Amino acid sequence: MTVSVEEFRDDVRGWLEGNLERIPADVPPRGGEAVTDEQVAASRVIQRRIFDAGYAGLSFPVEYGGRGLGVDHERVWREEARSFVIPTFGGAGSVTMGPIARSMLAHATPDFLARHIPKILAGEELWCQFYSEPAAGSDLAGIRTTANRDGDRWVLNGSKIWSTGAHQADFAMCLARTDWDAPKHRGLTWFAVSTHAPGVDVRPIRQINGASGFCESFLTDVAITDDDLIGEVNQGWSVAQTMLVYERGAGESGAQRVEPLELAPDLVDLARKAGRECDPMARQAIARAHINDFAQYHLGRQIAARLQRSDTPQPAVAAYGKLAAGMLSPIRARLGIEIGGAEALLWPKDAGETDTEPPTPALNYLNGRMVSIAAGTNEVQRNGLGERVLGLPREPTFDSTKPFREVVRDSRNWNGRVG
Amino acid sequence: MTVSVEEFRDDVRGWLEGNLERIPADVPPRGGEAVTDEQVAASRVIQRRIFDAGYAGLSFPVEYGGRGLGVDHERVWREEARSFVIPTFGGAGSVTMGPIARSMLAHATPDFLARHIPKILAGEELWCQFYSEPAAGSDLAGIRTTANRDGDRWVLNGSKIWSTGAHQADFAMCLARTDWDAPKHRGLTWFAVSTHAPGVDVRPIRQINGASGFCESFLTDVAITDDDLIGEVNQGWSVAQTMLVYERGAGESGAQRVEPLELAPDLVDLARKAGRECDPMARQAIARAHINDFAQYHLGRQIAARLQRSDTPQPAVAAYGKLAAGMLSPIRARLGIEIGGAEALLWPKDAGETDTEPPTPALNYLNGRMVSIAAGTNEVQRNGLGERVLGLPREPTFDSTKPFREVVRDSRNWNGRVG
Amino acid sequence: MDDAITDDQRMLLDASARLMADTCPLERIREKAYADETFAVAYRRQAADLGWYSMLVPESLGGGTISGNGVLDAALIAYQRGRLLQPGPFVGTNVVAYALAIGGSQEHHGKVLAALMSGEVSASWVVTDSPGAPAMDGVVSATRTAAGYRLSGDATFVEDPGPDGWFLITAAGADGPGLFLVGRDDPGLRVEPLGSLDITRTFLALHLDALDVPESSLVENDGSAADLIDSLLALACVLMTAESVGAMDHELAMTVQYAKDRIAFGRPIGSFQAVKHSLADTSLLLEMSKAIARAAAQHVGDGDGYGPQAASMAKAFVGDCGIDLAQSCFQTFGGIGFTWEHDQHLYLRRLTSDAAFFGDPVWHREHLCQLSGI
Amino acid sequence: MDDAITDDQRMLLDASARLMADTCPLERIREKAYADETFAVAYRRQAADLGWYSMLVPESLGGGTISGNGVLDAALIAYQRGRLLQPGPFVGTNVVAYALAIGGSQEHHGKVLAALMSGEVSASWVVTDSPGAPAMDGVVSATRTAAGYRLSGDATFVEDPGPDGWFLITAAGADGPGLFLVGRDDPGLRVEPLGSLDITRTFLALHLDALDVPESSLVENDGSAADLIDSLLALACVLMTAESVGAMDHELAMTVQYAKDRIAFGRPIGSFQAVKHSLADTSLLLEMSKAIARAAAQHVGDGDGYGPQAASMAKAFVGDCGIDLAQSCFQTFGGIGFTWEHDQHLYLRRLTSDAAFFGDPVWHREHLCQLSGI
Repeated sequence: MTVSVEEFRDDVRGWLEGNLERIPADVPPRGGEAVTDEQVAASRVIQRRIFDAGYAGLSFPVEYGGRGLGVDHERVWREEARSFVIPTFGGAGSVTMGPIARSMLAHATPDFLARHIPKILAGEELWCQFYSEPAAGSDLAGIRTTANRDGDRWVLNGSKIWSTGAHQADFAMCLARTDWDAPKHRGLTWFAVSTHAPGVDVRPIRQINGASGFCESFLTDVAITDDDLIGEVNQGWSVAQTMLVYERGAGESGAQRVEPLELAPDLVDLARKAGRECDPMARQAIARAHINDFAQYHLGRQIAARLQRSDTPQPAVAAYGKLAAGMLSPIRARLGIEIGGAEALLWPKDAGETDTEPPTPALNYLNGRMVSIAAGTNEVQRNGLGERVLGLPREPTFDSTKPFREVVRDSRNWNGRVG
Repeated sequence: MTVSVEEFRDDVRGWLEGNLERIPADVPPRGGEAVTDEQVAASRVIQRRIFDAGYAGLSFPVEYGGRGLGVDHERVWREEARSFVIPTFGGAGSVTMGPIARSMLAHATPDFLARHIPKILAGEELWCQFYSEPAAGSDLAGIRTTANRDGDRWVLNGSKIWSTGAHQADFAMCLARTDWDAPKHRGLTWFAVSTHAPGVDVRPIRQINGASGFCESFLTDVAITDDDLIGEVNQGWSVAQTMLVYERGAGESGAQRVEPLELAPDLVDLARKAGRECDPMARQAIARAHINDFAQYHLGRQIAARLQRSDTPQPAVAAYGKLAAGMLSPIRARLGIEIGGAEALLWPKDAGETDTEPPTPALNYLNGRMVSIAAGTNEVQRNGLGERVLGLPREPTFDSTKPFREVVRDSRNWNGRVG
Repeated sequence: MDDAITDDQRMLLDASARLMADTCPLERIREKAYADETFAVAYRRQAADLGWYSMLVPESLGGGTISGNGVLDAALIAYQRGRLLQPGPFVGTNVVAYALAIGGSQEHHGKVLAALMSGEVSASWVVTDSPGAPAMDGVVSATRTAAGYRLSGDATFVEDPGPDGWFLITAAGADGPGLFLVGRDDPGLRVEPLGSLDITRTFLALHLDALDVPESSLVENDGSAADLIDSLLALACVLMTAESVGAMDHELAMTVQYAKDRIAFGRPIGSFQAVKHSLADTSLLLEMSKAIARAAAQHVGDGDGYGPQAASMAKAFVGDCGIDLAQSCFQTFGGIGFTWEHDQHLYLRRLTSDAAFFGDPVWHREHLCQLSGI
Repeated sequence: MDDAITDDQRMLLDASARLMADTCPLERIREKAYADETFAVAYRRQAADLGWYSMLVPESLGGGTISGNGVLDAALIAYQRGRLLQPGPFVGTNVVAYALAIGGSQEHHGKVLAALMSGEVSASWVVTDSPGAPAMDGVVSATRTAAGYRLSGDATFVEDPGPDGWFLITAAGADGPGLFLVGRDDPGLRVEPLGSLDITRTFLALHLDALDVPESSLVENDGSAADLIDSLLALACVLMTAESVGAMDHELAMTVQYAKDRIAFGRPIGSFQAVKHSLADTSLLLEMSKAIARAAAQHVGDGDGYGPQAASMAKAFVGDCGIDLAQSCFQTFGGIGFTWEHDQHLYLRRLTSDAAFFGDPVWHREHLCQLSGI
């Protein structure tokens, strides 16, 4: 039973008006992804209400509690819900609804999905990724966390880092090496792990901006079963490929969700505060920022459309959106600092700000490289674009065919001489 | 017998005043390296006069017709001679006096030097390099021109490209492969070849700016002897290392020879013509260009001083100067176009300019990448700096140990998989 | 840029591509074949048959779009043109045709617009003073005379419409700017051929020394010329930008192919990260340029009020990216790119000139600020 | 930057480096140890013994250089300080010491200059208004009163000299700018502590609401304050630039080491061209920064008339390069660089702040044009 986009808009409007609160006009939108535990708890309540009304998981299958609608309906919801108080689960929320839920849908068993997806949509289960490791950052497949078979159980050991919102998550989707004698990409497997299970120790990381949106986790003899498998044993890399597409926001990552028409309002505001709105250099900088925003938004739209027209996941094409964000985010942050000058670098202490929690332009500046590094550095995106989109000849690889055990050993004796 | 710098300055002044003509005040200095055959002929006469008076080859050994003085004396000569009509042999002149003569001094036999250096200093012999090849550009050691032993002769076959001023040169210093079964760098040898020898065909290349300062040459069964060897057989790569230092102008390449104190006069002039000298953006561009010029000059001075303090040739350190020039030259050329606008992109046809010979800003723009590419691209410089100055781990090499014959074969089947 | 288009648009583009490849490939551009008027007219007539000069003209005047958004249709043609650096004022002709359709008299429609649409003649919009900024208030001055107007002043960066061509001249009058249609062969007009970095187009300077033109040469005389000029600039920017994006697309493709074929150090150079990453970045610039060019065409064509902003944004963004791309491709080609015989310099020259034509990126960024009310 | 120096200069730098490593390494910076006045005074006294605050003061007043070029000597110390992001207004103290030596009264010499040179107290030069440009004509206003002057206005980007410290305030009077020496503890002065991106220094805003100062607070009262202010700016720029270059040097060294040690894809990451070439480019920025910083110190120290230009050039160049370098090193560190515990953010913060302190690159480029007469 499909509902037209316009009909749907009317439904949404009516329901929102009657069931959610409007955002008070005087609350400024706040950057950053960190949310408090109280916010998470309150959000679970609102999410439940949305779920019960049938507006959660609009594009998720009906059998798992979703509505089975398309991206147009999702956009309508976003547009209409913008001025209402909707759930904010912070980073964990985006990760749960994006890469995690999407790759589960593609790879997990129906039984697994029936157990978890409805609870995710209802706000009962918040997830995080146990993916990156201290020694496996850009080298995503260089996972050293190990899952050993022990009777009918698996036993996990290792450490994970950069798990967004793990301290507020209920479960983690965890990548582990299940075969050290296979080549690197062929010995990996994904598991669901409760963050409250014995042997799981989750610690927030203090970031350079003073916030703690990410965690480091230590896994010591954590026991799980085959029911917790997501995808098949040793096929973890193909799950990761799906995940990657959604990590990169299907081409829209980092870009604004609504066409940016107003000239970089944050920077215009900053220029006014700095008395520079008539300064030709500041005006150039403002225009540059807005033009980049606009171009990035439309790149995202074009890439998303291209991905939608294609049948198979194309993480390499999605890399355009990721790389654009990774290139432009630090530029925009720096333009802010340059436009603002002392206005951005210094701030009144009595406004309740501390050294470690600076106001927006400085905060953006410190966070500017986040998208250039996290979830695949700019360099990794460039390799992918070069090889898989432009079809350029491969980089020589030293870790693709031999057992991963040997890769680790040989990397310590690098001399570069091949022939 | 040393002469103090100040005493020397007096000598030079007196001699210049009495023997060379002053440059008429209304002749603007002209960019580009191309000189006419007539200019070359006239320059030979002046050079002879300078040689006879003892001012040629100031830093060359006395036994080969030089003066055995230092760089300070050379600087004095440059400063004093600036306003006089001195020889202009174009590109071939710089190459002859720089990389060619310097690497001969370091590697050729005394007999060879006695035969050639005095003639070089006297303006009788103009040289060029037969070095780059169509298939050996950045990959300088990838030489395919072959010298085969034939009795007591060597027979050369192959083709060379980008030989500066070869059409006006008397001799070429030619790199050839003398052993195809040795690793790439160990089978190369340098020879002196007369450009008028049978089998040598030199053709000017038409460049994108319409000029023809470089040549392509074809060598067909060109016969030479052991007397023409420069350095030892199969030791050509160590000669090339010396040459490279002087190719890069001992750190000063591309930078101005005198400290640039005046604010980018060419760009100020262009901005005035374009009515933009009060335009804040144009002023920023002008200042940027001048600051870069100034920084580049002082980098050159620092690098040159560092090289002088060192005992061994350090082509890797000299790469700083080359890379700076390669980075800044296109930027400066583009600033010119941006400052000038239509003033730089368009010009009156009746001023005798044709499409293929544009005025200075456009000419500079077309030539802007010359130093970014010629004599080692920016990329090659970065590799050198990264590995030999910063000490970073080597790039994997596929052409360093196996016979060059196999390198050529294997390159056609690249798949990148090593381990 | 032609990623998601209708079947009709695809047919138009394919036919246009065939026309260009057959009639005016790069060898013809190098020979300046278009300077020969017989060649030029024949080429334009074939192009006109495909609708190249009709997309911005309403059906009632003999024009018509393919998709309903004539600006997007024209931009797609411009994009194809750019790929092979096609000569002639396609942008100018379309912009002037639009101006005449909107603001011209019946005489203009009958005498000039029809000839533009049929490819008989070309036209250029004259709006640029030295050093190259659009003079939206008028590039020359217009004063009232008994029989019409007297135009005085100089203009530059005018693409040559060729014999019998037309200029639409933006002039500053007492009550604001106006647009005047003047024949290239008007004896009172001094037309000065210019040398140019871009050797794929032919540019002129115009010198108007008290040129008397009749009342009838005025286009859009109901006082709203300033709005029309804003629209013309937006159109010119969208079409110029689309041409640049086409040139960028073709040049990058040539460069990627070279990086696959060229061997150094025992490997194809495209296997080196230095080359691969540079090409990936360049490819991103291209994709963003396509996206913004298309978005601008859409906004301008939709007439949703955001056209002027979007067009200036696209012009500024693509202006910079075009030069970045050409410079970066040049670096990848290395030495071979310095030879006259190699095509890269034709693209470098064109893209560099395109960036300044109808206003350089700096001008458009400032213009954007003004349009946005700061 | 300390490539070719005299043996005496080498000894000074080595002793300074030891002092900093022993007394105030990065862990102390993170703890804000310098905010403790006991720590600060002890640190400054040891530094003063090495001559940190005496290089710009003539021997007749108790100062003295190491090499004959006191500006170069002070710049070399600044360079060493920058490597470990040392706290405290070294630049301000030296600049104010110079101003007092040149233009101060005997009372200034006895009461303040001696205390600055001995490390007893620090000083800051107050010349910056919001949003951060040097106000060469005066950042506050000065009007004559019966007993002296009345100063009014606000200033920002003032490094905190700590208790008992001094401000040299640039004020606009009826006859041009003047310089006034005011104690940090003057009860009429409102001193506002600021939060700052740079957490290695402490910055203040000053609010002067009709602050009455005695005649004796005026420094350089013979009417040539404008020239002196030009000199102070040149000195401040040279010393700030040298501090930045030191920070750049140290940060790049950390990054290169990381690129050698960190393994990914079975190789050290420094073996990838993407990382290697970025570091090579960054290393070039550093070498050029060293060269221009040294050249500026030389020109300013030689007093050859080119000092103000050279200083503004160095400030502009190194300002941009410092941020470029920090950003590029951050990218090489990747994830680890986001952690509070890693040192890279301290360098990023400091270099970003340095770029704007005493005028950002845009301001100095415009200033250069003005100094050059266009």
